[in-house]
Amino acid sequence: MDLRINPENEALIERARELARDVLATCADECDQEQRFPRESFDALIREGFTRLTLPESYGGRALWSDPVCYAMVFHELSQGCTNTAMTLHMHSSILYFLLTLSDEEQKHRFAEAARNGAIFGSHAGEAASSPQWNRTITTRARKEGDEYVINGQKYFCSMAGEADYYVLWCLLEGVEELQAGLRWAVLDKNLGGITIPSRWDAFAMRGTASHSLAYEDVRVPARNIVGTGEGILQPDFVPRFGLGYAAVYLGAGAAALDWIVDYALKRKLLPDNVPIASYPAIQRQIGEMKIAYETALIMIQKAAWVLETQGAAKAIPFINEAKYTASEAAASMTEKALKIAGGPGLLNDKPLQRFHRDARAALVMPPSTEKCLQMASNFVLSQNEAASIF
Amino acid sequence: MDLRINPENEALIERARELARDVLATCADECDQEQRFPRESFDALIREGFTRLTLPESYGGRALWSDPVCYAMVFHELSQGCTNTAMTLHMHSSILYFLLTLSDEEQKHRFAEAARNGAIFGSHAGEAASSPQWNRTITTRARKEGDEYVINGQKYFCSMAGEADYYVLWCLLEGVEELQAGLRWAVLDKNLGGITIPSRWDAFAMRGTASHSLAYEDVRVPARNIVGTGEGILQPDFVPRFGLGYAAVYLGAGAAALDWIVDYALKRKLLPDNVPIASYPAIQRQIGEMKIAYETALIMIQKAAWVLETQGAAKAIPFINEAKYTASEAAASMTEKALKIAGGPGLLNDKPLQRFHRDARAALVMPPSTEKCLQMASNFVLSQNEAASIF
Amino acid sequence: MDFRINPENEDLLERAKIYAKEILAPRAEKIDQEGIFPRENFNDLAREGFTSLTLPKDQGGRDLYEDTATYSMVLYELSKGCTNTAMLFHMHSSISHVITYLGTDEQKHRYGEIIRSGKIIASYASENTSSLHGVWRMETKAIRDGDVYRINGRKYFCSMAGEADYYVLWVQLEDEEDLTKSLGLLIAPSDNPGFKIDQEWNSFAMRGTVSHSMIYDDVKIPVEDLVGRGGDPIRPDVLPKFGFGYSAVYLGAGGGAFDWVVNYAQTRKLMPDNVPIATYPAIQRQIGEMKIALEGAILMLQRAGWMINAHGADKAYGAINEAKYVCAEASAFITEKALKVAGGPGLFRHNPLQRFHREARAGLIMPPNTEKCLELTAKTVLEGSANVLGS
Amino acid sequence: MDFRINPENEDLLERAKIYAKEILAPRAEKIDQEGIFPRENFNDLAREGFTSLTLPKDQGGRDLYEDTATYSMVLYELSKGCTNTAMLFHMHSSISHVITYLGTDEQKHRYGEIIRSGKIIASYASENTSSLHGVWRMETKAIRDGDVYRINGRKYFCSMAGEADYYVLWVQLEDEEDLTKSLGLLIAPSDNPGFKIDQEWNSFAMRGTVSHSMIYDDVKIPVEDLVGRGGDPIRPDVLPKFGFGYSAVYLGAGGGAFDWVVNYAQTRKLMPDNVPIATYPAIQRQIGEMKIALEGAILMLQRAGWMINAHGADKAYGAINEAKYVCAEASAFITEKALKVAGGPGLFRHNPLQRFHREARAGLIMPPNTEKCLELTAKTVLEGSANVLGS
Repeated sequence: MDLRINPENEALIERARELARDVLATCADECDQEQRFPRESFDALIREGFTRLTLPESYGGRALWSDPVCYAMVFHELSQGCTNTAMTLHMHSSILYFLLTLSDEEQKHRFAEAARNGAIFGSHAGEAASSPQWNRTITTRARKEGDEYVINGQKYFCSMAGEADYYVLWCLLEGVEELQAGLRWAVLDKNLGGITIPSRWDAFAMRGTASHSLAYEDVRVPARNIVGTGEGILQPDFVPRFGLGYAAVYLGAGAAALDWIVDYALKRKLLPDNVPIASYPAIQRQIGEMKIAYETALIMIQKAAWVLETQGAAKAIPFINEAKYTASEAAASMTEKALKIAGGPGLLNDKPLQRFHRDARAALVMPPSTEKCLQMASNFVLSQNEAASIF
Repeated sequence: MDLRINPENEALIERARELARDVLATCADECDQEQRFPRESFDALIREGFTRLTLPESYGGRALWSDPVCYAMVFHELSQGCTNTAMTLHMHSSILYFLLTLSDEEQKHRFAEAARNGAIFGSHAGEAASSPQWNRTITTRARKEGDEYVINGQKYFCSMAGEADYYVLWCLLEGVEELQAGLRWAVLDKNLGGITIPSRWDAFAMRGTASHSLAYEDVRVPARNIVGTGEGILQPDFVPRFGLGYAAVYLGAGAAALDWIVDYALKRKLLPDNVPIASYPAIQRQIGEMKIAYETALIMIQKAAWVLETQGAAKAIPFINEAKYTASEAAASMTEKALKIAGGPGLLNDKPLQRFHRDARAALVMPPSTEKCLQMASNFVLSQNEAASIF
Repeated sequence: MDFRINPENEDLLERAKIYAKEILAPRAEKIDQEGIFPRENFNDLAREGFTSLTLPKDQGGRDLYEDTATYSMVLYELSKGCTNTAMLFHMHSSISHVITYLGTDEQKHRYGEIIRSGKIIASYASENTSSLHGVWRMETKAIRDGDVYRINGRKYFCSMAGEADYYVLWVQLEDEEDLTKSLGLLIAPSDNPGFKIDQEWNSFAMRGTVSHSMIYDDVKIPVEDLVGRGGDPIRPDVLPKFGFGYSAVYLGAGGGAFDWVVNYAQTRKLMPDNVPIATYPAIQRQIGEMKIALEGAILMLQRAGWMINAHGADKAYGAINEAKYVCAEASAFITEKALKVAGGPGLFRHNPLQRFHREARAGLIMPPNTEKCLELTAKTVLEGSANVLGS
Repeated sequence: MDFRINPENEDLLERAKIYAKEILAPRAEKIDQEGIFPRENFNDLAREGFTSLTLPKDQGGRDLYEDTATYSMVLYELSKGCTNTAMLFHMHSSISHVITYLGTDEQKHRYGEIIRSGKIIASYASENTSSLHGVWRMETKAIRDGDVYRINGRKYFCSMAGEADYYVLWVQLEDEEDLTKSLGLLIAPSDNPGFKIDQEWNSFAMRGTVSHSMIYDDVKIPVEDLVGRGGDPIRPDVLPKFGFGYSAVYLGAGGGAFDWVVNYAQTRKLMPDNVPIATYPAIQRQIGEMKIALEGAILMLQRAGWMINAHGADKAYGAINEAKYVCAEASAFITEKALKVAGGPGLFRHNPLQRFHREARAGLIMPPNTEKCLELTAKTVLEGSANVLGS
């Protein structure tokens, strides 16, 4: 057993921590309040090479998904500055990695070059919600016409809608029902005709992710921008990587709340005691609970990442699922406790605590939700079916 | 709104409290450790008239089920002395009330006289466990032969098996499948031939209830000891009364733990502080949680009892169900907290705390179980079916 | 025992339900999002006579504080429509009551007329927060200068600041440090030139209460506007009544969320199942938990309300604290569960669920907070009573 | 990062699983019910060489404290068979390690031989309990008298009292109050005539540890049986190791309950459904919760174990406390859930479930208890570190 972080990437985690503190955190509240995409944070991340983290080294990247523990830690650090930035960068980074995995040579060069030039890729898979007992269905269709495909459909919870340079769309070839056969990715320039935003993301959590709905009506995309095969896209490697990142990002809201409240508890004094509230046993008890919840969630994320690296995605799914559950519940309980400790001042919008608290609520419901996680954890135990799918 | 207890029966509650403290509590630990029926407590209760509480006044009783709030409070008080005594007396008292309700005149006189002479009646309904989605099935059969009935079947969790003077058995007339048509009570002298105990109650909770399994093989009972009709027995009045008593009795384990730990916290001093641990904020916090859980459960029991009295059993079912859930969870959490506060000494068998803790575990699983209560509470809300049956 | 709402005031509960649904709910989103003071709601309630309910009957009121259980349920029902309006209503109504309870005949007459004319008397304000273990402190002093008191000081969380027609000032009279002799309650028109808003209320919860910080800059108030004598407002028979209403208001957030999510569960269908999610056992289990928590909290609320009238506010102090704890925790629990059941759509800003969720967080924090309630409850158990001044 | 058990010790884990199942589990019920010391189990483990595992390799051991993560998993696996035996095994093994770590060459040789011969060195004992906020105290003194120490005092919770072959004595050397200079650890054969059992251990949990109270009545021990120097046993690099193993032992109760209930759910069918209750969603949800809690606790355990070796026990102190909290709470949570899932049958004394449930309660209480763990964890967050002596 050796729980040290891979030293090669330690500096990257440290740099993420600095950027989170010095750049992301400085505009996070404003983006949240104004419900806008954290463009200035992204610009900084592009300059720092953080939008190229998951490109293969031969394409000018850091191949960071080859070290999932560090990947998770980098996004966990970023998220403590701004959950919105970390979440959307995670979507970009993961889909870029998948594109480079499944593309042909020409496509690889083209997408990698775009990324090197600062392009942002959004990953849009969300269809109308389906029952927890069922796998997802895909109703967005791609019809071939000459050397173009014509896309029709509607997607929900599309992060960076209107903000990413390219939308990577999960769609089915027309006339095929089986995902295995007909699933494709369409890589769409966001300015293509026929793309509209029928309803905007107006939520009380994760407000800066621009997760609007997107409607595609006869959107024409060149055939060379269609990527992958159904089997390739459905390989068990992809969806778990999204889940691991969610866990790392959402736990960031909890970690930020812990940092904030520790600082607060050390400084805040109530009359007439004139000692910091950190010295009250009832406060200590709650900070103790927060810290332990945090450490437990963090080690579960790291374990899941390690299983992903060493034993592959199929084996890692149950661990990622458990990590997502634990991280979400930890973030929710940590932010709730912090709010209780802070009292009235914690409610004020000029302090970030209420933002951490709200963002942690998205952790509970965003897929895989708490309920889905419990069901999957149970299925795994009761059936010993190690390859339980989370797609 | 008027939350005062009916003053007529206040003295009865007070007497129950005294008996619990002066008699029941003095042998409760011994009965628990030796896993034996609290005979000496019952003898005292017989002398005090507590086995006649639910007989109609015209038969020499107090007709206490006409005031369910006081009924619940009397059993709640008794249970703080000895949960086993309170639980088994509740079974006796309820079935005696039902017998006097459904019997013909001759039977009424006979059963009432037996009760006045100190006879104890056990109520045995438990069949093999059935799925939470289904109503109970009855496989015990009564076949008529001349002026006798021949009983065959097996019952589980039969409280006071081998201890009660009469077993009141829920059985189906042979050849009838519908409970509505064929359900009867057979009132069996415990010494009748053919009654055996195939497996003994050897549990870690409620050890003094003698809840053995009972097997009936060609047990012959005179026809005059067959009581009721299917419709009468299934009237919605009966089963809810059992449930209300369970809630009151189980909450007694929690109340006893609270009393014990308050006394302990006021006396126990740790070196080098030399002040009672009651002065530590972390202890106070937990005692506060216990007290509030207790009051909430108590008022829910009282509300349910009041609905039973004023609006009838059908309306009362959801309230009783919610009271059972709240009382069980309160008893479980109160005893767990008390154990944590007491530390090592609380584990010792010469102190009653560990007994309260174990008995509270039965609260969680004995019918209606926590899960069943949640399901019923939900069904009530989602369907607005006010007459949801708990049988 | 009788759990019924007093028949003479039953009509108020029915009317509160109707007003909540028809008047308050439709405006609640705008009030919350834009931080608007709910003046329009108040005017409508005034037109219905609701804002005079706590005046004496001979003053055109219903003397509703003589039936505090019903009063609390009126607050609860209004709050299910709009928590902010319910809070304003409570603040105004409890001052009306205190004038009735402590005021001179002249004051009763004069302020009664003001209240009946639809004016708002509200706005309590806090001093610098004092320690959990500390007692009440008051740095703002009123110094007698001929026919007026001259008042200087700074106050925090001044609800309704800049919006109420009359402000209520809690001050220390002269230089007497013992607040049980010197704490005075003064009423002044809000256009007094000495009132200055110091810092804007921009909060994530209870935004419509516009609880700005304020400075009293040589405010001059005629001596005849002192209500009661020094120390009266914090007498044990007076002070607890102010706090009690908060519990009802905050529980309303939980009640609103519960109603919303029950309706959601009954109507929401997920593909490809063609049945409401109310049929899923995992959803049912959670609805059951919410329902039982809500019922327990309502009963604890009514019990405390009844005790205020049956035994006096001083004797009811323990029950009031217990109700505050149970209501705040239940509301937080229910709104969190409801978010989980609703999934992604629950995060949307146009759904009232996330509003109820945020308002419930203020309930956890507003005094007495969770920790304080537990401490006070423990003291009633351990020491037999707790001081209403919180020491 | 590498979460694998060190390959060189993997065999131990496999063997521990086999021994737990084949040797320990069949005898666990009798040990628990009759409060029997598990001598027979120890002898069998000794025959397999397990009781020498923490001796140095050149002494016939495996130096297993050099791989504390594996050591903790060995404890965990043994405890799933019999918690009492695992506790004995840990006490014996950690003394073996301390002799190796602090002893002279002569002691290592002499005690090494004793240990290899299958003798038990165990029995720690507590002083009068000290306050949560107090530091370690020691009233039992060893006074040098020529070639021996003479020891008088009274000790509580002396595990293995009357049964171990050698006792371990924690005493204050001479009259030096500063325990960091004077706390001495002595080893003496249990047949020393000065040892007297003062009060019998009759507990509801951990009954096989026979933790009687004892009197040291002028016990004389040769000076060469002092291990290390005054203060050594509570050095920050030594003391935390004793406590760490408890976490693993108590988590084993949760692990045992989990395995039992999974098997139960997979096989138990309720009438009239003809499917295992594992198919009910409400059961699945709870199994999911248990599984995730167990995984988190195991990881926190392994993390603390790894830190002891990678950074030293003093640096690992925070992680050890966090592991204790998570393991104790997880074990309590899992055993309670398991009882609920099992229903009535879980209460039966011949089912191991109720035994695991009781053992887990000792886990909540044994030092450092829940409150102490939270306090210490808070101090590492708030002050950067916590003193291993608990102040």
